[in-house]
Amino acid sequence: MTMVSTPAWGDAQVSALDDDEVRRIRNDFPVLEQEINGKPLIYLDSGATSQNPRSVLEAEQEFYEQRNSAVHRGAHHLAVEATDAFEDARATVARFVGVQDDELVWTANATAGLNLLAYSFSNASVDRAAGGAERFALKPGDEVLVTEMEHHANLIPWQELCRRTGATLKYIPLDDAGALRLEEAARLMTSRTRILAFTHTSNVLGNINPVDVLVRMAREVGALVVLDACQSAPHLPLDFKALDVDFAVFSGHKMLGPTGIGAVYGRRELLNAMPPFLTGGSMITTVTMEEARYLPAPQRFEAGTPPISQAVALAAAVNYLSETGMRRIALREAELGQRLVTGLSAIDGVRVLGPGPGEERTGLAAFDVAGVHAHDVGQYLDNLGIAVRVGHHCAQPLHRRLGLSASTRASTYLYTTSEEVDLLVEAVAQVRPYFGVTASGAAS
Amino acid sequence: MTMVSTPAWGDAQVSALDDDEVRRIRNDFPVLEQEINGKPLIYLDSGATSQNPRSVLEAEQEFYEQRNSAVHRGAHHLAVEATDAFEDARATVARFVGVQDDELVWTANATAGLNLLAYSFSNASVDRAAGGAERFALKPGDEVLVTEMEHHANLIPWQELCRRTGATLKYIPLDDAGALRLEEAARLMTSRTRILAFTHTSNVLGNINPVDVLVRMAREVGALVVLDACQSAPHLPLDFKALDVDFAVFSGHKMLGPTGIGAVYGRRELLNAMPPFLTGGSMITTVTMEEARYLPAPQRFEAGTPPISQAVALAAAVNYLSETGMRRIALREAELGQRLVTGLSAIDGVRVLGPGPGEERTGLAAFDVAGVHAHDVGQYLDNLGIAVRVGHHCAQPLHRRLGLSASTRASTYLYTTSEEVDLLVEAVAQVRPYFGVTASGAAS
Amino acid sequence: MSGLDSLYQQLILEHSRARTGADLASLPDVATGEPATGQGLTGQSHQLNPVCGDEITLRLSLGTAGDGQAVTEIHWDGEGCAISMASASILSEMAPGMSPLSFRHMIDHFRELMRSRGKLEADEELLQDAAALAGVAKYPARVKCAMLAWVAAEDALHQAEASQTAFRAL
Amino acid sequence: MSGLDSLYQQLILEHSRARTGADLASLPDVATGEPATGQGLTGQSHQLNPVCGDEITLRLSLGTAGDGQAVTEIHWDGEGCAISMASASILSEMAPGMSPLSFRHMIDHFRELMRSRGKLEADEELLQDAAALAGVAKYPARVKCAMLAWVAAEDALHQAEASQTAFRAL
Ligand SMILES: Cc1ncc(COP(=O)(O)O)c(C=O)c1O
Ligand SMILES: Cc1ncc(COP(=O)(O)O)c(C=O)c1O
Ligand code: FES
Ligand code: FES
Repeated sequence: MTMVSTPAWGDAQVSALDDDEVRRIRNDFPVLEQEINGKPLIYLDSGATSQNPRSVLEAEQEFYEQRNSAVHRGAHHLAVEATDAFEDARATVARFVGVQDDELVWTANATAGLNLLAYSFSNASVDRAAGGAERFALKPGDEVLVTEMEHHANLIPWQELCRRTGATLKYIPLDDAGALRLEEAARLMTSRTRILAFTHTSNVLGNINPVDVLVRMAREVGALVVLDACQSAPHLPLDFKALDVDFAVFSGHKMLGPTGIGAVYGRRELLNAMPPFLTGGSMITTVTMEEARYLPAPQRFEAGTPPISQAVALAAAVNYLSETGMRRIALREAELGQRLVTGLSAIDGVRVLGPGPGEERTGLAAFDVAGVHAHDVGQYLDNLGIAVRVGHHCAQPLHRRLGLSASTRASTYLYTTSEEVDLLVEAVAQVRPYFGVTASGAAS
Repeated sequence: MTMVSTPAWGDAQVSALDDDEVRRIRNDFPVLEQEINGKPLIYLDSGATSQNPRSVLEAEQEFYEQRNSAVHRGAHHLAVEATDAFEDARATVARFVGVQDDELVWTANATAGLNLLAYSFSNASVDRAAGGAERFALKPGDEVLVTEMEHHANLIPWQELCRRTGATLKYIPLDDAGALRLEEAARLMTSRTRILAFTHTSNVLGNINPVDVLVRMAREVGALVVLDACQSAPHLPLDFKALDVDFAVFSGHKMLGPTGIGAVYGRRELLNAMPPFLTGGSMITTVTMEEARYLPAPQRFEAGTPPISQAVALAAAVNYLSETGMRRIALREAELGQRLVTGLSAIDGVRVLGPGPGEERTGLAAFDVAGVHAHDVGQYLDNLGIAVRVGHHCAQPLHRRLGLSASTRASTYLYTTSEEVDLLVEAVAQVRPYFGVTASGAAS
Repeated sequence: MSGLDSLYQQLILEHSRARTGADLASLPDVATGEPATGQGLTGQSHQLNPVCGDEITLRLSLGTAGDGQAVTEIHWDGEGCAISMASASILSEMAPGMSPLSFRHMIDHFRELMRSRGKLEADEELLQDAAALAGVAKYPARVKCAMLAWVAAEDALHQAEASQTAFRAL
Repeated sequence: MSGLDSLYQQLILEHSRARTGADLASLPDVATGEPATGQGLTGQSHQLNPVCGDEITLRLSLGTAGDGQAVTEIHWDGEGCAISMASASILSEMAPGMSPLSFRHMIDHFRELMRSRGKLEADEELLQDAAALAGVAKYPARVKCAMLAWVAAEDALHQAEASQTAFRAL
């Protein structure tokens, strides 16, 4: 395991955000000023959805008040301004993840992005093989490879794709600590493997998967690589070109942006060879009652009125992140992640999932409290104003693998203070006593 | 043709909004205060996207500043509040169109809604027949019936569904005036017809299709009825139950709401029998590495993080519409529609598409200016601060049927004044002289 | 009592650990609805809480009591939070001896109470120990927890009665 | 000149109606690239403006002029707005006699000008009548209109040259 002292994206020149800066950052987030049950809100659920700085809310408001219009299809003034704002937003977000403008497709969320890929491949398998889409077609004997730690969004679309095409879904299993068993990955990656889809960082374990190793394996067998960057795009400096993946998806609401928007990155030549997914207006060249011809990417995949104001707001969000500095954010969160795992692991009866203290992890930690159900843990914390997530976090197979059905997850972001982490740890230490569970894990 | 004096949704008790009220309403719409080229903006492109009243922007802002959180999956305070706001929004919008809460599925836009239906039927055709989804499965010999006036969003998804399943796409043709040829509809509707999909009101013609007649025909042959309500939900009082359709779709951004949200109505028993479309988190009960089991509707169709703040904002939008009164809005727009068609038809060389003066029409009118390309018409109008839409309006087959490749469309809404319509008409009268086209249609 | 303490009353925490009736897994399988000799009818129901994925399987037996029928026993198997476990335990303790009519009546009241968002008062006479669950109503996200066993019991009762009708119809 | 009048200059409106070279439909088909006896080479291109759906088909002929080659004629067929029609007409009028090099040079400058959002000045010597289209640059939605014929001509030139190479290689 990589030790936290040398994270892959680290840089000697850059230091982590410090608590003073974080306190200044917090002033930009109106929602954090709130009290819950008379106690200041401690928001530790950014892994589910992040909060929005004022600049993001203002960008959206400004758009609606000054240039709201449909895009691409209009010649009038507002339409031109809206189109400019929309395409500038695409360029901004594309730059943020190191890709070209026309390689970034807007979707409703990351889930829709993964479905876009799976359905496009599915369509290629039905009747598009003529149009250069053969390379995406799946048939019985072909395999799609995922991992046992995937979020349902990066699992079920592939299950369904396999059902529709007769291909087989395989998965890279985890060891007891929740890490990918890379020797198994090597064994599973064969000439039958057509697609490898995996998450960059798990939304439960907080680990960082070895993208380079997995991409190399996939390249050797000629498989397409799909990266679920939902939990990395908000938290780590990213460059999809440098990571050398074929596709990647992420969601706006997890990276200071609004709900209702996500994105798919795809290598240009791939996107333009893939059959469309959603069809309708704004993605065609010519339509007769009999058939339609389609525009190149990104329009090819953006049927209907897109999430215009959401794109504008998401651009404001990534500008906020860039100005703060993704490396500094990542270093800061690595520190908070260590603080979490160290503090929580020290509590009697608490088991933190994923990497242990000193091992590389992101700024989140999911844990089990022996003898207390996760929903009761969450309820106890909520009473103290601490917002955490409880449940399977859309990763049932992962929890099953670790012998659990649910866990409690605390996830940080650039606005999280060290004191908040400490208050969480203190509170968790009170949970078992409150519910009358003895140190041994049995009920008292 | 129905005469405008007795619109189907008319009501002796209720009067149209008048100009004074419209002027008051305009104060609620910040974007309308703008000037374009030193002239007050005249926004006649609401058919593409509508503007937002302050209450809608505030609802969204308030949500982000006070209770932004992921929904359904969280036990903490903010999550509970966000879930409440989100589900209350669903109830509000469901009531607005006369359906039950669990019969309304959120989508990214109307296009995504129509694709949801087409792909769910497509999935039913592949391998779901076992699970009670037989009734949605299509096979060679089956037919899907649309009309020649459909928006691409209600045409291409059905073309693609037919390609995937081997079914045949048929269409109800139009007469030279652009009206549905109902005698042809009767002939085309046979026991092979499995789905009838048509638009309530055309986004180009401004006509209102006879839903009752078409539904009756479809019921006789046992076809499912899909209504594209994109242009009716914003402008007419609607009750999908009373219209007796099986499914209907609409988009938020055309009805004072934000982009990034639309909805599908489906009868409960149908939605719950249909296979899912998008898969991922929040729509499952149990997931293993091998397979997933799905929740009932609406969750079954809402994979991933939904458009939460957009739903809240859309609820504020329909509240604004309800408070103003949908009947009054519809009556007002019928008046504006008449004013448009009467004024424009009187101009030499201008041909209005769809119903003529005195015939029932909504508040929009698309027209052709002989000898001047629609984009030049639009440019001329834009110079005067008048925002109209030019092009095929995502209805290429309709334009082709009428012998055109493009048209210019002026579309009104509850904030449009009579003077704005008059200014448009005056301006259009200047177009041919400006471009040096003589009365006969030839260049001078 | 703080908000949290009114949710997790001492009685609830105790039941969540003691779990009366949580012995279904150790009982022999019963062919549902088949009336054993001289014995009552049995219905079984499996319910899932979609919010958390927790499940319960509950078996309810119906026997004769005086002129009419009465619930004789409830056994269940399940995992879940303190609220759901306590709720199943309390219900299993209370149900035996109740007529189907009053059992349903109690479930209806409980459901109404749970959905009231704290606006209804618990009928303590009717609900007895289950009145301790009244605090849940103020936590909408936890209402399904409290209801889980009750929905299962309602369904199991229905199954038991249906099998009876089926049996009579033979 | 008002914004609109600088977009629709008199010269443009005239060209949009006169349409020099808009006679392709009435010409006989040419097997693209096959050099007619003693004549030059021909390339043809079809371009679509995705914004509006308007299309143009343009044929360009290349002949010898002095030591080198020169565009000899341009014919086209298409429907579109005044900008696109005028642009095709002006180009057809200007192109004959230009060497491939200077023709490309002119197209490059025109493209740069169009994309400049009004920030570049037109090189009037280079663009001649086409400088009248400079106003389009301030209307991003119309830039594709002005470019349509030029993109087609660039592609047609490329086709013509490619066919020449192919012919020589025979
Ligand atoms: C009749 C009709 N159907 C469908 C649509 C598609 O709506 P959206 O682009 O919001 O998906 C529109 C709007 O453009 C429309 O007018
Ligand atoms: C790793 C991962 N993948 C996918 C998703 C799905 O994202 P969304 O719900 O925004 O579509 C999430 C977030 O829930 C996630 O954490
Ligand atoms: S959290 Fe699962 S039943 Fe309460
Ligand atoms: S509008 Fe079509 S080319 Fe100008």
